[in-house]
Amino acid sequence: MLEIDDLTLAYGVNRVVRGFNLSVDQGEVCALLGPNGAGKTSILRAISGLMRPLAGQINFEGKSLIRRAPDRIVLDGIAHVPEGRRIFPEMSVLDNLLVGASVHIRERTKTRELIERNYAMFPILKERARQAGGTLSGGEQQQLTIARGLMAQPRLLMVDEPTLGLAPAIINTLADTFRALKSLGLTIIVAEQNAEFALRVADNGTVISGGEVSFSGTVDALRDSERLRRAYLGA
Amino acid sequence: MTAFAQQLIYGASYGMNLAVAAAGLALIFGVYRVINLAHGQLIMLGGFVAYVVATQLGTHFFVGFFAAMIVMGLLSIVLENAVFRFLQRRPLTDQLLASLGLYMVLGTTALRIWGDFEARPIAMPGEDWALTAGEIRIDGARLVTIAITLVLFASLYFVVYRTHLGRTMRATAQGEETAALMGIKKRRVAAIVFFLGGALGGAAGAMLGALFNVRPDMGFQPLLMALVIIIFGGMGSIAGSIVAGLILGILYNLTVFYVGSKLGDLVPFLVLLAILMIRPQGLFGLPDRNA
Amino acid sequence: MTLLPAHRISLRDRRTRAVIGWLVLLAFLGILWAVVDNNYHLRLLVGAGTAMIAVIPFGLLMGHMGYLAMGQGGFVGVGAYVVGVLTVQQFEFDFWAALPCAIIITSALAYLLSYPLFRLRGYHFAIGTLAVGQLLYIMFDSWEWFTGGPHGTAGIPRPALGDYAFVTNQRFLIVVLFFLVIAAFASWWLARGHVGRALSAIRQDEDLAAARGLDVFRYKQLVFVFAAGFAGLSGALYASMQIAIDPSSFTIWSSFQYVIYVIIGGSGTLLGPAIGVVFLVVLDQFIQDFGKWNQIVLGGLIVVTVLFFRGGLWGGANLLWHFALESVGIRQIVAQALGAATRGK
Amino acid sequence: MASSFGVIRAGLLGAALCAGLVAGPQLAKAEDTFKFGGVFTLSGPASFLGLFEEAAVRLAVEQFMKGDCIVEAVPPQPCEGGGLKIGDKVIPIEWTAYDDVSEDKKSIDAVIRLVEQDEARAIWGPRMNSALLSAASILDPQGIISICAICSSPAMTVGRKYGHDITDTGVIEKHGMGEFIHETPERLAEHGIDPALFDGRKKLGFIGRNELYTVHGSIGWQEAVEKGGGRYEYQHDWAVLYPFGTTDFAPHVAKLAEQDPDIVLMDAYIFPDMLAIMNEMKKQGLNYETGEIILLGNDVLMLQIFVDVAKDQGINMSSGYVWGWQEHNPAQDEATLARVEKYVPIYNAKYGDTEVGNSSPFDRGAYDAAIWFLYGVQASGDHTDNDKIVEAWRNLKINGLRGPTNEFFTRPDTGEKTGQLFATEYIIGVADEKVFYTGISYRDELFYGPYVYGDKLPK
Repeated sequence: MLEIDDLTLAYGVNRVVRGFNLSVDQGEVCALLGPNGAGKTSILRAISGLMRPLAGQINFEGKSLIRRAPDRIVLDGIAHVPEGRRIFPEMSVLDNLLVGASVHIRERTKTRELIERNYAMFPILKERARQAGGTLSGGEQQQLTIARGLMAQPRLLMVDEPTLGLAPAIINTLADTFRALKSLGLTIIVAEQNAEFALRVADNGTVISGGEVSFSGTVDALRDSERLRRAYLGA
Repeated sequence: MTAFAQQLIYGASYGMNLAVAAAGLALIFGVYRVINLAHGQLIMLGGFVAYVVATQLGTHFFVGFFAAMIVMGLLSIVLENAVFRFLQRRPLTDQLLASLGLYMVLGTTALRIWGDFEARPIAMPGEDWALTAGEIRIDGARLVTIAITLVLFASLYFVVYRTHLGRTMRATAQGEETAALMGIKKRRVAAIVFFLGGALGGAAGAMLGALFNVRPDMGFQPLLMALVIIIFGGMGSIAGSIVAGLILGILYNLTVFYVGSKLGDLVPFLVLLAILMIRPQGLFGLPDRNA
Repeated sequence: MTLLPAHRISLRDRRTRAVIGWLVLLAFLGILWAVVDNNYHLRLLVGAGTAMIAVIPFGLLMGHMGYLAMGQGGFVGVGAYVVGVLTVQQFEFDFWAALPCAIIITSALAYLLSYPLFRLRGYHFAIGTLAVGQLLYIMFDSWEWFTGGPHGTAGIPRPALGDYAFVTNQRFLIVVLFFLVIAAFASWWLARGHVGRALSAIRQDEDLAAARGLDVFRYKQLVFVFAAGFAGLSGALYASMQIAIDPSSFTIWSSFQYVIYVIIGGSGTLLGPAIGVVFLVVLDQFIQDFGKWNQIVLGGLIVVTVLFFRGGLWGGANLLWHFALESVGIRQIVAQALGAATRGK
Repeated sequence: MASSFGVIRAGLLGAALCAGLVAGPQLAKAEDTFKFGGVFTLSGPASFLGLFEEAAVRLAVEQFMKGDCIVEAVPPQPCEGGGLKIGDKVIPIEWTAYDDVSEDKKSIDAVIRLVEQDEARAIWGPRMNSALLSAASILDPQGIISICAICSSPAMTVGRKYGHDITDTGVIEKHGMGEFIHETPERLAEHGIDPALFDGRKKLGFIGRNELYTVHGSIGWQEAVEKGGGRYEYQHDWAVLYPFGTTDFAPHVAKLAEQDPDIVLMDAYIFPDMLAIMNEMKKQGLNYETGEIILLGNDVLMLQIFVDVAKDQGINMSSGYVWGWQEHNPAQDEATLARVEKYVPIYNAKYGDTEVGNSSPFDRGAYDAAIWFLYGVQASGDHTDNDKIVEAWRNLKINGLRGPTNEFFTRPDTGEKTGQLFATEYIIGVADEKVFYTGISYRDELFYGPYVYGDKLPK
């Protein structure tokens, strides 16, 4: 579904990702693992069009995403939930969700259905619908960003550091959410520092360190891997 | 007491006009984070468009008024495309200076086209009647501009807070990159915001021109006052614009009347400094995220 | 303290280029002083030098520190009026006695204003200073008992040393160049070392600088007062140059003028603003031929400079120089030419 | 090697800048010409006051060079073409004018440029009031004649040997109106004005833009009232002076109305300002259409074109309560009319289609003054000696387009000749939407306001 070949990313002359390859199949949950600064976020930004690659190919369902504007990529079916829970703090929860549906806002019934589905999946958002986004708790905000990503009705959902700064109990709920999303047939890429969480929700994992892939394989293989540990400790 | 009340009314009326001028500036700043000094000349050119359409072509005031809004909206889009889009990630000095350059270019062009000696009236509804209550009078024309202002602000409020367009604008203001990830087209939002900002400038120009005649230097004082208003009301706050506009207009009038005719600008600028010291984010603003 | 350590003399080095640029500029002014006998051109030089005295230190505030002040004309006005009032009306001070007063009063005013103003940043600071400039203008215009109001103040003397009176433009230019060298040197001295690093840290990320223990406010205050003091000096010289002053020279537009000098010349350097002054003074002579369109030329120039020449004229010159050095062909041609010239000897 | 680069670069930069600075526009040095320069506001907000003036002075120089002068001098002066007839020689006149872009600073620069680069011996302008003092302090020590035809400040002439103001000052105009409001009922009746016009009127008001012209105007108004001996009340402090850029005049007019004046002098000369003030006055009970107040004004108020523009905006000036003055006698004698008829087509053919526009009393005044000055230079017999020029010019009278025998004014209190060009002021009214001459005029009654500066410029 998503094929990345030999991707190189740079800020100015500073190359943050070198020769990165990734292949994600339909319905799969793929974890990008690596320490802070490994280049995970840059890869997600490149996929969603926020960053232009220096070299390499990104194909989604056979179409190249290179030089495609972010809003077109959303329309193509990729939603990117950015790190740091970037909700729109002064807008209500409902408005946040509606902004997420920008690409098909004219189709009112569809939007309404999506909102109802989100409310069903995240009941707290329904309770807080009229509240300003900035007043939600950390876990609620993370739910909101994921729900907002789902509003675009993506086939591929990319979530950046969902567990950052969340309490363990909330992380558990989040893991349930991911399993629920997977059961709906959604393809997911989750970029995580928290390997434990990633291994719980993902099918396959790719470990990045220093901008390069250091390991790639199934979660089970990953779990036993020395390399994972080394990637973290050695970085 | 009557005199005081009368000054309150005059000040409120002038303040409403200034609020419209400031709202355009505030809107563009709120979403796009640029203070556009050329806005002063959009106000002036708006007055001239209204004059050409309403007076020279002999149409109704409102035809000229809407023409001013549309033409200035379009001109504002042109300025965004030609200049401001290249300055988005640049220091504010560059943005301010570029807009100052535009101010000079537009101002001189208008002066060359229209000269500055003639009086250019625009006939407007309500010119020949007034409400009186005892000693106090409210001119019809001023009432009309107050009504227009209220309609403009209500529409602006509706657009920004009740439509999806407004939602995308607010989203862009609160997180430009995140908004792009929602599929919002940045260029389109910029165009709309600049159109609305320019149109509000044009509307302010048409109203000021109709009340007090159109002239090439008519953009300067409203621009200064609008700068004060957007700081006072909170940068980028629309509700702040109208409240601050009212307060500023009233303060200006009371200063002239009670302190001295030469000192009209004194109290507004003193108040501005005081506000900046006590509450830099303004009456309604959140702390400035950009600076 | 040397301007340039020997090992650093290289044309690829920014500092070498800046020193050469300064020497050229000062030599240029000196040569003009000696060769120009047209009084009008001398007067333009005096005006340019006077403006530079205010602009170079102002460049530290605006370029190095990244704080846009839009009320500098007000400080220049304070300096001018202090000299105007002290030398003319009741007091009849000597110019040399009034000059330090102008500097001290302007600096003191800036010192007091720095407390409220530096609670602000970015646009807020810009508009706060704009308000200060406008309030000062209103003061010049309405305190008739002190400033003469719209009448202004006339008969301000030009300075003298003993019997040598700096009355002609050529003589007055000596005074201006003297203070210009002081302004430039003081700015250079301030911009090097820890103050320069602090300013650059403030420009890049003020919060980070503060978090790392930098006393951000003190540095900002220092530069603000420094710039205002030289603005006062510049105003004092301006008053003496003009003989008569009135409020219209210290409006918002005069404040904008200083900002324009810095940007056109190249902000973030000391030489850039000075070049901006020279360029605009010369340009002004030429665009007078555009008659009524000259404001359009100037406005357009500002827009184009901001859009395309981010370092202003000085930045552009450096860029050209860089390309010239990097381009092998040109280097060879120059080297051959120089070789031929040396052999010729 | 490295330092060679520096030298080359230094040389190139220096040469380029030198070339730039020195190659500024320069005039060829011709030995025997009379160099005459001008500073006018040709662009910017006040350009309407400069365009026609520059046009008229330039026309005067051209006519002088052609030998086709329209104004006559007493005693007669030759106007033979080719320039000034000095002794046996004919000295060409070299005219250079600069635009001050409505900026005081620029106008000073232009004055210096004229003096120091163009070596002008006489300078027309600047008009900008606040630039006058600076200009005076530059010109006077060098003995350069300075002339202004629509200046407003005694600073142009008081205590200045070479300064000449031609008729129009903020102070002196107010003396004209001051004379008018003190007229006896008999004299009013004699000229067809309601004798009760000023009955029961006591308090005077004043409104104008905050600038030197108006400040002086207000001072002159107070002087005129004091001269009248207590019939009216006015204090300079009462003046309502609105700042530049004022858009909404309501609070300023309200302040004026608060003083409850019986007579208001509006000292403004910019149409949009005047119209806004007049509209607002009507609304706020200072109604000059019904006789609530009497509105007095300057020559701009009394332009037919203004009366027409005001009518378009619903203002009726024909009520008999609006009065002003002009220097230009609307009921001219035949000789003057013949000159006007000759002059106007020439002026209109030259400027009518340009932004300068057709002839008005203003350019006629400037033309008069310019021709008069050139006759003065010629009469001196030595165009290089400004003392002689001033002496000769001051003893010359002209029969101009504005009226016969203009001359320099003598202060009644000291008998000393000042640089004020004397021209009679004519009281004008409006009836049936047309301005008309009342037949009342003032001449010796006008005198300088010595109270502004005393006898010298402020030191």
